[in-house]
Amino acid sequence: MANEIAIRIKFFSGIDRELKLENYNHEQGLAMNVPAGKRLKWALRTAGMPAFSNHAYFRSGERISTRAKLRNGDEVTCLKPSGGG
Amino acid sequence: MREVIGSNNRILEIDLSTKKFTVSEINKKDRNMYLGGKGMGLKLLYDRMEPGVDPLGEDNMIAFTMGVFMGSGAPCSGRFEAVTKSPLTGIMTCSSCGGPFGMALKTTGWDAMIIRGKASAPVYLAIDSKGVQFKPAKGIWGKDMNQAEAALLKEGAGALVIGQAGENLVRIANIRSGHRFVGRGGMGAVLGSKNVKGIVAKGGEIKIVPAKKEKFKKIVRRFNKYINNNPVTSGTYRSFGTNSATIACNTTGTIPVRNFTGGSHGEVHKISGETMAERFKTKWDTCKPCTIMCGHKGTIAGEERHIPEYETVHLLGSNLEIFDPVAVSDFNELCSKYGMDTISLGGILGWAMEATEKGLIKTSLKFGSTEGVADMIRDIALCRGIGKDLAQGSRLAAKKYGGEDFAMHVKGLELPGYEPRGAVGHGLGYATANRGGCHLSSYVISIEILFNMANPFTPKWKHYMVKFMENLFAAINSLHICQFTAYAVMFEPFLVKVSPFPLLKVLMGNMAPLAMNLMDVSLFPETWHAILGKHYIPYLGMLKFIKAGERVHVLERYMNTREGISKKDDTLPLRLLTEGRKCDAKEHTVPLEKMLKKYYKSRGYDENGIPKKRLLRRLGIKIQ
Amino acid sequence: MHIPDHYEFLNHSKIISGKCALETIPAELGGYDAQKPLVIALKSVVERGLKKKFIKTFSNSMVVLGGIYDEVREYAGISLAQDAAILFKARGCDSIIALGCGPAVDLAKAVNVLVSEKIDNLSAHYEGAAIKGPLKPLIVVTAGRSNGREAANALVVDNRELVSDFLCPDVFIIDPRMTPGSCGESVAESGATAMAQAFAVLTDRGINPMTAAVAHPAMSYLAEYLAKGVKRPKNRQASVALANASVMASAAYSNSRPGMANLLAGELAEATGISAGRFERIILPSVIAAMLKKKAWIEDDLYLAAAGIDGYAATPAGERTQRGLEVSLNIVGGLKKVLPVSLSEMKVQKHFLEKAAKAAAAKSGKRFTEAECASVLAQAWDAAGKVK
Amino acid sequence: MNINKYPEIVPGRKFLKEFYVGIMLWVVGRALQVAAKVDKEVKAELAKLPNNFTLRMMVAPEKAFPLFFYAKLLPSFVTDIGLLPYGIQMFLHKDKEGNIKYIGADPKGKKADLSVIFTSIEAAWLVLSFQESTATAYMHGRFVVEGDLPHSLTFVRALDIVEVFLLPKIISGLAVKRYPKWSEMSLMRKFWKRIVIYIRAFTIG
Repeated sequence: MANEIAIRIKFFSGIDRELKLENYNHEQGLAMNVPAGKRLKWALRTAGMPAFSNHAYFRSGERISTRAKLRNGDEVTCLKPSGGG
Repeated sequence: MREVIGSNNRILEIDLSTKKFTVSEINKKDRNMYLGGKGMGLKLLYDRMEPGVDPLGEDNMIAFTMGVFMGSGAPCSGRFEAVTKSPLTGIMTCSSCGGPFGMALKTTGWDAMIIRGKASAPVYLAIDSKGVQFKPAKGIWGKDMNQAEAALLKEGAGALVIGQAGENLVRIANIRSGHRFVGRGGMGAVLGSKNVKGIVAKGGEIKIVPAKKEKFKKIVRRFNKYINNNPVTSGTYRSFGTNSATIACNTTGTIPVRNFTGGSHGEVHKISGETMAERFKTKWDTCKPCTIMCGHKGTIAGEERHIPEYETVHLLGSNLEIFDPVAVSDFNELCSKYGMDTISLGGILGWAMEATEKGLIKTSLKFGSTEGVADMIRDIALCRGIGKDLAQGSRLAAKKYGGEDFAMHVKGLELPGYEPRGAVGHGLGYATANRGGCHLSSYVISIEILFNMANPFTPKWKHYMVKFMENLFAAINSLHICQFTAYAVMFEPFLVKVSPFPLLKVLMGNMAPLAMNLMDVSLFPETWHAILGKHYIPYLGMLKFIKAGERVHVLERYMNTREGISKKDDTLPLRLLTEGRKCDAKEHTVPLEKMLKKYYKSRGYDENGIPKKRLLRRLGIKIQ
Repeated sequence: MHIPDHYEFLNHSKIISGKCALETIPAELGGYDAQKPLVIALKSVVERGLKKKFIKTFSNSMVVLGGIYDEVREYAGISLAQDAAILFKARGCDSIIALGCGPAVDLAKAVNVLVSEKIDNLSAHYEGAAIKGPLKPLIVVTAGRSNGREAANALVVDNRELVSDFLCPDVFIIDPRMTPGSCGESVAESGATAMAQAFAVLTDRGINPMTAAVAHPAMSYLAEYLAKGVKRPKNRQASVALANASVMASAAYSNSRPGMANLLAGELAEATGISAGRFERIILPSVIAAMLKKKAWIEDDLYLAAAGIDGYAATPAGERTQRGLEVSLNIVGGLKKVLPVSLSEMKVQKHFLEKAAKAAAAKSGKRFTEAECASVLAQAWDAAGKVK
Repeated sequence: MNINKYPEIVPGRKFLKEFYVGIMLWVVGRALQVAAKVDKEVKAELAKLPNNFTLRMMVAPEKAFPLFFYAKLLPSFVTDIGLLPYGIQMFLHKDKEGNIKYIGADPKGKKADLSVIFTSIEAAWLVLSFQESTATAYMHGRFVVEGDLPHSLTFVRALDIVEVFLLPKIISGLAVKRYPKWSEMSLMRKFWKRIVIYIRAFTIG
């Protein structure tokens, strides 16, 4: 399809383990092709994530919500909220 | 075993110069006003210590205080507080530690211990319920922490030791108990200056029983439920430790890179908690008792080691542009052997690297290279060569060699691993923290970045967040319970749990006082009341608890102002206030002046940052 | 007058003071064959809005400003100097103007060394390498708080001193548009520094005719204008007088030996991080009180400079030393309302005093002992040197 | 480091002052020319100057704005006259016969024997708006003299007399070193010469 954009989703905080992704590489992340105009929620559901509310999503240093529209070449970081110490 | 209901209330005061000790009691009024732990330690020193004494002199005192929670079986309560005048900053410093010594001292029958004077020859102190024995430390003086602790633990259940760094009066030396440390502010040097190599408490002589047993049990159950439900305390901390925040902070540009010139780096995932957990096959190794389980150990380079914490990883790793977890762990091990604070050490090494780059000093250190770092750590601990000057802390080193503009410290205490240009409220927290550049005084970055409840770049309401969290954390550190439980207690109660996140965000961003005061932290005071057998009045009890926290914080501030602290010291390193970073397009800096003014006003300080008399009177602090 | 066996005096700078002094900069630059200066400005001066006035004075001249580097705050560090040097090279500048006193001048001197010697940092010079030849022309426009080192043949960057006769600024511009202070406090601090320096020069046993001649008007100006300048920091006349006093005191002092007040204040400032001017204000009265008590002999010049010829002539020769000290005490006392008067009020930690006394005595070259220093500090602790 | 944060600054011009100073130089030049013809004292003073002598008064810098791009954009006849590329100047020439003549503001092809150079436009403004007398101004370094100093003193003395002629006492009192007494200069002579010089300066020269 012509209107397809390439995005990359990186999972941290053990989300990749929960999703049971095979051969997952932290550096590369999960490359996906999604139809243009879709939102992050759609992409995550396609990747197999059951629930979204407890996670945080970042796109180039900015926090986004699952309703954010995806753009071509986006790199979305997905992690669980955490504290340092 | 003797049973004690509530709390011992006994203070052991040790004078090393005369080798005598006295026993006194914590009076009830002080207990109600200052709770215990940090508050009690400060109050005891406030009554006993003159301002202006030399931190490494005979007149300085160091207090170890246990809270009410210790020994009662409350969750995450295995922590005690050490309070003294810091040789690194020249002002009061309080440090919390989760080692076994606290429990040992408490179950020996002491709630607090104050050490003053100076022993004529190296000694170690053996404490039992009757008092203290001064034993010559011939065999262990000069030994590293591992050996010294092993030797002392033969005589009791918990020990405090200093390493060679403490003996050599390195101003960033720490005190160790188990694999936990009384880290910041150079307390090891204070013990070293008193010729005390270690303190060992017999332990197991008494048993603490909560006064209202049934109620206490109920509360503990609720407490544990909160902790186990919270995604932070039960999820990420439990699986990856404190280092789990690395990726989140890197993504938002809040980790220190290259002596705080950058906020994120492409290779940080190599030292993140996730990577370490996978690579080193980690398992739990925590304070006792603990429900959160953030401490981990694993197999690194063929031996079992403690996994470096977040701050260690970032100050000794990304701040030096070293992204090799094994190297970071090596440095960490060296620190725990010689007894030095990893945060301050990282700050000093970062300064040294930049100073070398700028031609101010001559060392073999270089950003991004592990070469010479281990040797330099040894040199600092043993005060050899230029290490002798670096051992004075980055402030004094910069005074001697220059480079004060890139010495990353506040009031002399080196900054921890959060870069405030990505979270300005956290920057205000650094500037106003009583002991110097400290992230635990108020942890606003959790609101700004980790839970994303406020815009990290605006100064809006940040003064209030800082104030509220400072009060809360001062109170928590006086109970004394692990600060991480605050996540669970703040976010798990019903009201917060059911509110939709966007609503919370709007509330926090625009009406922070309302949002923060609606937060229900009553679990803390309820537990405290149940242990001591006091009647707890809902809500009012919580307000009283927060006010006690405010009292502790303001008392510490007031003690510091007597040592000369004022607005001029409530600042950040120049770099954070003036230079923009390459990693953010808008080149943010910290708008400190704006926030500071509002902060002083909301705190009740005058425009110079000195607590007003009215405030001290309101809080019941006696003006000396 | 006493003739020393041997003395040296170096003051390279031309001083242009008065109305429209700023407008002479293009002509002065022309004298050095320079057309494109880099301006190194104090942030505080720029924030006070003096930048616009400063730029305006260059209108209708051939001079193009290569850039105004206004990142200088309280601290002069090598990183700022390196940045400014990059700017200097990128713009093809050929001279430097320091706009403001204190750190701006130090930094300008450092940049001058970097660009003239074509080096990256000063490490070689810290280790003893000499500056080889004349540097680029350096013009200082005095404004803001002085640290008393502007006219000296030294620079202090990163708390390290570098001494070379080439480091003297070429021209000092004292213009009434630039000199008015922002607040009484900063005027008082520079005044206290100048006072301590002039006092040190005039009471030094190694005084020579040139230092005396230069310190004399500095002391006279301070006696007349310090109180006025502190009360009304925006007063042009007083501010010009004080700026002159500052430059002259600094020139004389750099050819003289430091006094006890300077040494002790320097040590305490280093230990606490508070500016030396404040400590000088506190310690100077105690030093004077100690001298009065000891009935130390000093040259009459002090009294002549401070009280003027009428008072001098009316006083019997034997009392002039005594009266000179008393008048100096009064001059410092004029700063009572703006600066703290005792070390305890400043909340200096007591254990610093001992170390400061020791270090100062060591640096004095056996002119005063540790006990003397300690007793002066003890007096300064609770402001025993009361003003009459 | 981002050097664009500290832009290069090309200072502006003070057009009003420039205009005023230009006019004043013209007036001074023309008035000297006329006074040398009509007044004995000035004539005697200027006679001390050697013949074939050129005097220049100008405001530094000599080349006004060669760096400025707009000088190149202007039509060539403007720059040829020397108005723009050269600073504000005035030339007086004493020819072989001893006649003083104002010869314009264009320095092209002229060699000055004596230059009086104001260090800046502000200095010229101070002197020519009579805020500082010539003597004070020289003390304050408002102008420098290139050439023979005695000749410049001659010139200054002549200038002082001319100023007395041209200006009312209240103003010229500020400008000259000492205002002449009645015995030195009668009222009759002063007012008559004032009228003559003004008329001739603006008309036939």
